[in-house]
Amino acid sequence: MKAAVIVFPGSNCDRDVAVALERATGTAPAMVWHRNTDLPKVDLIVLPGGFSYGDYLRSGAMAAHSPIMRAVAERANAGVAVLGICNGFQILTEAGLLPGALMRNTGLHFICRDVHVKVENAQSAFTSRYAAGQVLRIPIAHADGNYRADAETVARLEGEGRVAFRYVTEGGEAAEASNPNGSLRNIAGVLNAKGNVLGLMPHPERVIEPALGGSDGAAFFTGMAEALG
Amino acid sequence: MTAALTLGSQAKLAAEFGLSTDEYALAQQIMGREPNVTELGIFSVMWSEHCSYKSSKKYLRELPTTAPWVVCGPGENAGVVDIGGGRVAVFKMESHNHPSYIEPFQGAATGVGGILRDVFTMGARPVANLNSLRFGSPDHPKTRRLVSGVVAGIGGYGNCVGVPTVGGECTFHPRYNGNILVNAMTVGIADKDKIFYSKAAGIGNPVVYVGSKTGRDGIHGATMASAVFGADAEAKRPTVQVGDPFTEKLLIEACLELMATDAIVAIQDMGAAGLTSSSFEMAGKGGLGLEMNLDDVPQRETGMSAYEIMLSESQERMLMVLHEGREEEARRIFAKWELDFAVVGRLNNTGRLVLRHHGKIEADMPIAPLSEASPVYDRPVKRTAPKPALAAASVAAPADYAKALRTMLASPDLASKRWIWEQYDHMVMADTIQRPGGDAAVVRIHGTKSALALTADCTPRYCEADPVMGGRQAVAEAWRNLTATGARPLALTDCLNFGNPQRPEIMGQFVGCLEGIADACRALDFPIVSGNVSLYNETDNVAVLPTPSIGGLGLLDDSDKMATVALKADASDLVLIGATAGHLGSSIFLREITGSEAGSPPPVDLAAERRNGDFVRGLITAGKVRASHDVSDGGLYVAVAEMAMAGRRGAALTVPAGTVPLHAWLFGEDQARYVLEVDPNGSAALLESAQKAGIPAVRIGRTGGVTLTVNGDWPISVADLRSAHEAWLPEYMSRQ
Amino acid sequence: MKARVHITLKNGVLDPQGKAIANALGGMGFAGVQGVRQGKFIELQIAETDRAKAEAQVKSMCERLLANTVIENYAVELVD
Amino acid sequence: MKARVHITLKNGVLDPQGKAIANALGGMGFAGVQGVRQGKFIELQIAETDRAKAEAQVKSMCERLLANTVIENYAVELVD
Ligand SMILES: Nc1ncnc2c1ncn2[C@@H]1O[C@H](COP(=O)(O)OP(=O)(O)O)[C@@H](O)[C@H]1O
Ligand SMILES: [Mg+2]
Repeated sequence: MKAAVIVFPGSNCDRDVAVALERATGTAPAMVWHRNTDLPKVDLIVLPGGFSYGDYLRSGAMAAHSPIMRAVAERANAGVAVLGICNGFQILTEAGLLPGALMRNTGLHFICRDVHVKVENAQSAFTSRYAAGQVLRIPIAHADGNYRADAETVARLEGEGRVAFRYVTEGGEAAEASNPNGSLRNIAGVLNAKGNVLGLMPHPERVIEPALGGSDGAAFFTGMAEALG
Repeated sequence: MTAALTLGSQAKLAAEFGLSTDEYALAQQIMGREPNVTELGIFSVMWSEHCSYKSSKKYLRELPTTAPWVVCGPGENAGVVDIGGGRVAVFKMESHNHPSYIEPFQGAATGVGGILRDVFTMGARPVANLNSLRFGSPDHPKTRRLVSGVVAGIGGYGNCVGVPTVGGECTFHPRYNGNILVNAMTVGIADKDKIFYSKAAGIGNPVVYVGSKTGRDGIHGATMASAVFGADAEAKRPTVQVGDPFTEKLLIEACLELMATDAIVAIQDMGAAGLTSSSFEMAGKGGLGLEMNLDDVPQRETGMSAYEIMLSESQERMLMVLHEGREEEARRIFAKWELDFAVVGRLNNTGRLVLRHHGKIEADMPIAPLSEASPVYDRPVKRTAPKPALAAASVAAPADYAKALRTMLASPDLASKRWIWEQYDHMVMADTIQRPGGDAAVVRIHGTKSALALTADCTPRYCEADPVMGGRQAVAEAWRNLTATGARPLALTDCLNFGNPQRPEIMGQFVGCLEGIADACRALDFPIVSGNVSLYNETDNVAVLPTPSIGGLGLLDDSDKMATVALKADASDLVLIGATAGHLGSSIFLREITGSEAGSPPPVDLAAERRNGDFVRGLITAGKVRASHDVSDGGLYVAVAEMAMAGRRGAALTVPAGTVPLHAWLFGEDQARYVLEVDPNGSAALLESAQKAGIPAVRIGRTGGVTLTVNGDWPISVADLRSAHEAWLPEYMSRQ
Repeated sequence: MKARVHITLKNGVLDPQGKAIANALGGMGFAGVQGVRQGKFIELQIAETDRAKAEAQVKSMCERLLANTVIENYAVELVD
Repeated sequence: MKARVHITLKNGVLDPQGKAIANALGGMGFAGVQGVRQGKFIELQIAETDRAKAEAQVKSMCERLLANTVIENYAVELVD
């Protein structure tokens, strides 16, 4: 699998995700500066976490208009896998590549801690190494992760199996107490209609080896490497 | 504007600028004439306590600052130590107390921004932040808002720049009601052969300004007399500095990108006193002169005077000297990162600083005499008489030990600070292998097996009761916290927060603490490589507790051998290393359970610290330890409870025969102690080896179950302790 | 020319900040706070001097960047 | 009664958000953006029906919570 990681001004998990990709595939991804207008030929495009443009105005809003995003949208429409983690998820919603919006956490604070998420859709290229219903422990680190969409959109997401991850208790229950940020229906990650674009708030790249406090994120990357060739 | 001033008003202005009569006379002498407003402003900031260290210099000189692994000690932007593999760690701690009290969010945020710049200025990529916070009484009406703002500000800045905030401390005391302390520390990593310094060199080389534009931010407030600056007061009033972490992130990346070339001769961040101190320091260190054209300084506001441009404390700015001819290459990099870049001057051999503005010379002053003549004061010192010792027998035992423990764990100083660190991204960069909550945070050196252990410590109540002992203890505790993870302590940075040095009693505290710090540094081979002094933390004659914050850095060669505080298994033995005398003076037990702050602090036997610590580190490195924790605030009972809570399992303590009174054994804060969880099959051998080495060591219990007991009595559920310990801060913060 | 832009959450979109402010005000003893909505207020100085063109320009800025029309409404006002 | 509150940064106070928005607009091809300042806009529904009292109440809310008067100005407007 060949991957590209887009670097926006203010990205700060670009190196972390590159490390995780290289560990899973043996090859370092191409790091692509946001001002480029074209992308190398790749199987996966990653929009990393961080604070693109300082999260000023709205998280992800300015990055969504970066020159590179036109090329990203073209590839996404052509079926290339696109993954947005945290700020990358926010950018994908702002760019209209994923439905909904990520608003301020209900507690208003930035939250950095491990949460449990359930793999709701294990069919996608991103989640193929997980079993449906599997509960993972993965950290979140965000102030704007409160997923919102209108009722119709949410119904469609649920109906089409496009809710990829949900915040749950350790036992796998989507309870209010297990919802760290107020997201509708505990949604932690969503897929686009074709299933080739995924956005999620948790950071799988932060838990890829026991030394980091967990390795539940490792299969995310090995799974993609396998599924995307 | 200045022409209208009479000589008399110039002297008055000097006084308003904070220059004493003698200092003003000296300034006139150095200039050989009456300094103008801009020049006076420069004198006042260069000779301010903050830039000149005039009250503290005499004593700072006495601190141990060298070791074979120290690459650069105090005097540069940050200290540098060798961490092997061709790499160095660059680190420093700095205060932002007053600005954080005025505007907690921005004050704390810009504090983080400032210390980050000190580190990446030297060519290091910042890899970790820590913070040491002191607030007033939780009951004080301002405290909650201050905590909330400071924590949000630290997180807001550090999270955005993408540097993990991995540790710190946070305590409360009424003596900080009118003066909170916000000390921020940054640690960076650089290649040993690519360290950047601030000494300018090369006549004719361009002096370059990069980063954000200059505005009227933070110009020494008290000096802005409207009589001097005319009627346009609103527009000219100095404004609070607002941090722009996004720009800082770009500045980090742009500077590191340029540093990968060999275009830079010298570089210095614009911190306190902005362009003034950075230009004086760079030219001064190189023994050169410098002429700048202030029209070329990027400005955010219109109509700024030379005085304002020179004294502005706008954030996210750097000054560099480039090799002649490399300007375009550098400009391209800063343009890529969308940052301002301007050649503002050139080096010359005159030894003078000349400033042009709107075609006029606004300042022309000699550099070396001004820096070298900066006043040094030998202020009167009244040594603190240590509080008298307090016999354990004179302190009443609690009716219910377990209840006392629970109360203590839920008291403001011992309560979990999770509410704070969860607002900090402590995992970004994906090398945090020991998260907040333990003795020291551990951050892997990227791509290697080795790791840095980091901690911030100080026990101000000890420093108040006996400055010398308190100074020793602060260093010893930092050293111990590093050791408890298995790390070899390398060096420390300090941030010395005290009251008004013009009061002999305050100087007494300062001198006492420094003496203790120096003793400990020497005994533990733990030199000071950088630091900061913050004086005048005092309101209406109430000074803060003497608070010399210590930031410690240690090295783990093999991070797989790292120890943590969490109990790992049932049926392990618990072993206490170090002697227990049952010292209750100035303890948390005394304060929280009996309401007294009496008594001398526990004595710190530095030889015992070293012996015991080296022994514990040896055991950890040899893989003989399942969990380890040092004993500090709250004593042994609290230490074991912390291990139990972290490991979510119980322990049965058995009090060794013939010891001190039970409450003194449980709650005494004797130093140089560690609790270790070890394999029961290895504990006998371990105790034997301790005995051979002359290390006090004793078995004090066994792990397992879900409760904590003492001699089979006082059962208390670990889950219950945990919820009390975790609840205090979030509950306090959610109250209106 | 100067433009003033108000950006507000659409009806029915939950406003975590507004809700938190309302709670805090209640807790501080302000009685009778029935609802709070927090929006943004952006002032722009633009070179365009023709009112109609300026308005069109600022509306386009809102559509493309300043507002997220999935959840927000905007209103543009020109000053002198 | 409804109150509208505008909270803006004081003159001279750095506005990192405004600066970034101005740059982004420029990058998107909007020419002639000379300056952007971002503020907050808060709408409150309050029970008080007396105008003078309502105004005093909202001003007090601004002083105590809504605005950070060290760096921000506020303006209160009552609607109907
Ligand atoms: N302000 C803070 N920021 C980050 N972490 C903090 C802060 N205050 C406390 N902590 C963390 O809480 C834990 C306990 O702190 P403390 O009681 O000071 O430890 P110790 O007694 O070992 O020095 C440590 O891991 C520390 O890093
Ligand atoms: Mg400790």
